[in-house]
Amino acid sequence: MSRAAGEAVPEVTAVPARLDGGHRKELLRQMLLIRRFEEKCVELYSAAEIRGFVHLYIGEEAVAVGVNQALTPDDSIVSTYREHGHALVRGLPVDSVMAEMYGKTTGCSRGRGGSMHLFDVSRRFYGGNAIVGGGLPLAIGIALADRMRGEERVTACFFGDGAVAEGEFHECMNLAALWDLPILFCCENNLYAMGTALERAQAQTDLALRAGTYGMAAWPVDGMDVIAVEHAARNAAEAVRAGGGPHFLELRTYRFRAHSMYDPELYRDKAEVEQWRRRDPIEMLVGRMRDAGELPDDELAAMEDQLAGEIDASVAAARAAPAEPVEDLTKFVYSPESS
Amino acid sequence: MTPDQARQVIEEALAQVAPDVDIGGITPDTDLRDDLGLDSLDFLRFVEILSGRTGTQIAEDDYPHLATLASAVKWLAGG
Amino acid sequence: MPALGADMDEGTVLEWLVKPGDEVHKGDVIAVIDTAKSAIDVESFYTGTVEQLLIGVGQTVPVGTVLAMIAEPAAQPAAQPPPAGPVEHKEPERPPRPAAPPKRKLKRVPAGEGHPTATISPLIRKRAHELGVDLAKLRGTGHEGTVTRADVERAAAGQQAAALKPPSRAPSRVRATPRARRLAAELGVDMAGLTGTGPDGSVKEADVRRAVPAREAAPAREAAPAREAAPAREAVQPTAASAARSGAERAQSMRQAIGRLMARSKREIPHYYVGNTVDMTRSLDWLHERNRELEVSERLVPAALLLKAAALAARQVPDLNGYWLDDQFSPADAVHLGLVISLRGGGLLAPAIHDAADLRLAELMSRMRDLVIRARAGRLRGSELTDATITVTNLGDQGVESVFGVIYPPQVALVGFGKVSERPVAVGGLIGVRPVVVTTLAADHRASDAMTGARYLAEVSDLLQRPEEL
Amino acid sequence: MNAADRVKTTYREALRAAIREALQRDDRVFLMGEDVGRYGGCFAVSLGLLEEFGPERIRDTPLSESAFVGAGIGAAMAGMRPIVEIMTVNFSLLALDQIMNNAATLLHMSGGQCNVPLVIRMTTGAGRQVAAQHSHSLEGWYTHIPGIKVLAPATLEDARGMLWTALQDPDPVLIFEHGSLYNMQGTLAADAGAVDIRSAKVRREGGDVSLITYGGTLAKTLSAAEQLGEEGIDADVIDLRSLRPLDDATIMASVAKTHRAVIVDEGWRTGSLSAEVSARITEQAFYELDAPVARVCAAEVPMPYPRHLEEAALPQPERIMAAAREVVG
Repeated sequence: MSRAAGEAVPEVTAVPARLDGGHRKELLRQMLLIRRFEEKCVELYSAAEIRGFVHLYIGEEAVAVGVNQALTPDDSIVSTYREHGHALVRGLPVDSVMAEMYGKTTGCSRGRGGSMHLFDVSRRFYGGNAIVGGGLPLAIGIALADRMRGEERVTACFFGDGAVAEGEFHECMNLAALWDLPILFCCENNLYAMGTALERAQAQTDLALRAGTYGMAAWPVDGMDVIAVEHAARNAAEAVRAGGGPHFLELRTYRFRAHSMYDPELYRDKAEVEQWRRRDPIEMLVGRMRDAGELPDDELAAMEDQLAGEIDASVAAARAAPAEPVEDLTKFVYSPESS
Repeated sequence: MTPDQARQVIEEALAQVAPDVDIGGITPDTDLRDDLGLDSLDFLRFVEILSGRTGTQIAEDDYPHLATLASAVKWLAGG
Repeated sequence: MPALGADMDEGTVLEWLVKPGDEVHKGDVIAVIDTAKSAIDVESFYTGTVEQLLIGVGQTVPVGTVLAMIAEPAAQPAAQPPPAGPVEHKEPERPPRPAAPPKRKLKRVPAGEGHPTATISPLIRKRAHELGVDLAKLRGTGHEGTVTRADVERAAAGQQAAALKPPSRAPSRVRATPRARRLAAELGVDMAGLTGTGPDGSVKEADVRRAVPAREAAPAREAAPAREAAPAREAVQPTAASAARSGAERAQSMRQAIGRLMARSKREIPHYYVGNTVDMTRSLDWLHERNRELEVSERLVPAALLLKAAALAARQVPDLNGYWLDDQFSPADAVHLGLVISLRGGGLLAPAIHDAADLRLAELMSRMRDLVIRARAGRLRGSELTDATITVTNLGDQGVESVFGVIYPPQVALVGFGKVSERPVAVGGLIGVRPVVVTTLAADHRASDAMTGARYLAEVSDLLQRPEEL
Repeated sequence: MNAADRVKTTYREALRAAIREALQRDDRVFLMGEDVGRYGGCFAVSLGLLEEFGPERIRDTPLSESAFVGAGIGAAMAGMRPIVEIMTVNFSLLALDQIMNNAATLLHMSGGQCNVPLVIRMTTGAGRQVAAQHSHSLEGWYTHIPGIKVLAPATLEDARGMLWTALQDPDPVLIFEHGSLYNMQGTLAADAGAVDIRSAKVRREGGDVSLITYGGTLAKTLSAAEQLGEEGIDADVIDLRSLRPLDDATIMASVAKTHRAVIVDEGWRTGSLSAEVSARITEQAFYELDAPVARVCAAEVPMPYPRHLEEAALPQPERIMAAAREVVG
């Protein structure tokens, strides 16, 4: 389904969203899991228990949760360094992600990768990547492998608006469209590449329109509304899985906290942040569910307690978990059975 | 030589021999050898500097006069 | 003080937004902290009432410092109000920064003096074993006393290599390739006399082979590259190179280096101890008399006599003067007397006075003074730190009567001198008061027996009765 | 045609035979690169493969080195055995981020989960007056990176045999083919097949000096050795074959035999592979040396266009012989 450049991109509503309450409760639980996990990370980082660079997803939860609903266990995910949300909803155990933040051997990458390099090949979660745009070619390759083996699988590739400025973005969009690859590009447009606002980096800021010029279906989506995200993701994923070629979702969202852990945030003013906070994806869903009488307060409180307990347990486990013995320093540079 | 001059010469000599010692903190009856940790070589150098500065011959028998700051000042000034 | 970034070590409190008594909730911004990057709002991770602000505005404190105390809400009996800011629990011990291990100073090639070690390489020890030659009785003719394959072969063939005088320490360093240097050592060729045909007259393999007299110089082609067995001898102290680090750091790493060496010594060396009280009357009287006419700068201290006696006695009792290596005792030819010097900031060094037994007292005295000054200024040469063949520790000035020390591996003996003290002594049946010094010896029972140790102390005592001969 | 028979062939044909054999034996294998399909390969290595194996397994790519090298890595992660051809080492700089930060690092970052069984082939070296931007010899850079292996086939046997062994390796392997070798003619055993990719080889026995080299400079080194032989200098010629990991044992055994070493490397002298080999010789065979280690490298200049200047810049037999005479002295 190619699209002439410049033609306005309609919001797609073909496939109806699932409207039952139980499903929405699960969406809420997943978003709360991400948020509480990352709030605990802030606390632990301030206490210098976890170190390095930690990039928070708070505010963008609807994107990870919504897109993930459209994927099956056979699909693959390639993410970026802002990946806690993607990993947790994909099913990486909270303990294994927290242990990785502590650099312990029980971490999902044995403590070797840290916050920016979470891996779980058993769940086809092909990790974070700290090079902006660095993951896109990998996703192309995975989709190519699926296509060559006739697998009806989708590779979801997450990246930010910053990656759009990298040459690799252009190369990969072209290659995906040229080779008709089963890949779902998920551009998390949170309006800022670290300290550079979108309009100060891109001549054309309508990224969905940009994607369309590569001859692939491209839709803008309200990245703060988890129901809208799920709806768009389902439509795109089904099309990709059915051989409709690559699809591109521009998920318009916003991060409530700094680029990484703490930065002066001089690049945006507090009023803008407040304005976006009024469309907090979690509070919007809670409001909608309360109006529909689907969310008694005690149930929400129970959900919060369960999550807090799970997260605190993961911290205790991570603290107690063993560190990698120094003798293993050079392991995993080459494979043991390599010639 | 006035007592003040004597004290000044002694303190300079001590500073040279034991650079890390807080010269100001020395009280008149501090035992220069034990309290400042001067071993026999340090003490010999201390005597050497003093006799060089004051031009007086200091025999081994006079060493006891140099036991403390007060006695040393008295002996040098009185000498 | 929260860690607000990967590269932040400390922060400054710019502003407190709360005061004691205020209610705060988890997530409230309670302070503004200034970091290298910028001012950042800091939130509280706790709900409760502010009890006390510990760090005032304008103060700069390291990450992890407790900034304020918040009492938890009354509902929970607050055993100890958790402070605001970072979680108040034991600061995760950052592993103490590993002090740089003292650089292992290889005796073999100290900078500037490329001559091989005075010890014996395993290859030659094996050869000696094959030929049934007793290395202990062999004088090495290689550079600086190294025992060479030729020495072993000659000894085995019965002729004693009388002809070749052991080369004195080569005045300047001979420019030779490593290959030539090793071959010369093995073939017992003294390179000092050779004119090299290599670049700038440097000595090459061919030059060495040409210099080997009479014998058919079949170039022995070794198949495998035989690495020279360099008996790594641990220098007592990190070299001056570590001087650049802060004083405290250096003292701490020096303490660790000494600790490791002493622990190894105690672990590996079966020490035995002997002691002896020496009458110092003759020596002190002689010394006092001698110093009377001398300028201050030429005067001697009693320690000079003790050291000279210790050195001469070591020459008389060679079993205590040398090294324990590869499960064998190798006697040293010269007596390089190690002198334990305590540094002002703590820690100690035991540099060697080379050929102490051959020095006149005045010379020994000036060597001592020079060594102490340079040790305390950190300007000792590498060889001085590792050449000692027997060490003396003199705690007389520190006012103790006797000291039984710990041997510095790989040496096999440590001599101890206490202070000169007046003691009632029976002389010819009559009680008299005499100045005495307690001399001690700690020795390695693998290399010698207490009987040898006793003979040594007796020798020291005897020498001190004839000070004029020292 | 029994085993003893030998077949006349060229380095290029040996490479093609290796690729064809891999495609036939393992359906996970596919070739991807610029103009490898319809054009038949920039150096005609893959001529005829598109017709035999089809566009799915002989994939022409747009000029997007980072994307298609990254795609090769991704496909390898997902279980394929891709052969990615980067036209020349000069254009590999555009894919260095994917090679370094992904291919070489994924296994470690993922705590051992992500293997990258990928082979990347690229042409290297100078000598055809193609001037500064097309004449680089940067193998030394890649040998700096832990996590990948680096090979330099200099003979027909290695051109024919290294690829299959490299494809079995679970970690990324880079194969550098010197541009001057493609037309090299010679004979090859009819049943020639996979060879080991771990050891160096002594290409000529000698006892007076070790000439250590690889890839495009092996031929020049061997001709220098022949002429030195006539002057009574017996040269031991070592072909490194594996540039990472280096086969220290073979190098040191030769130096222990000859006590003199000359390293010939087309890279620029500063920070080159020859610098690493020289450092290892002084670390491991210091007491065998009867002369300083000598190196014959490219002049430190962007490759000039004129033939006489290019020849002056590159290692040549005359310079190798001069260095040998110097160390033998």
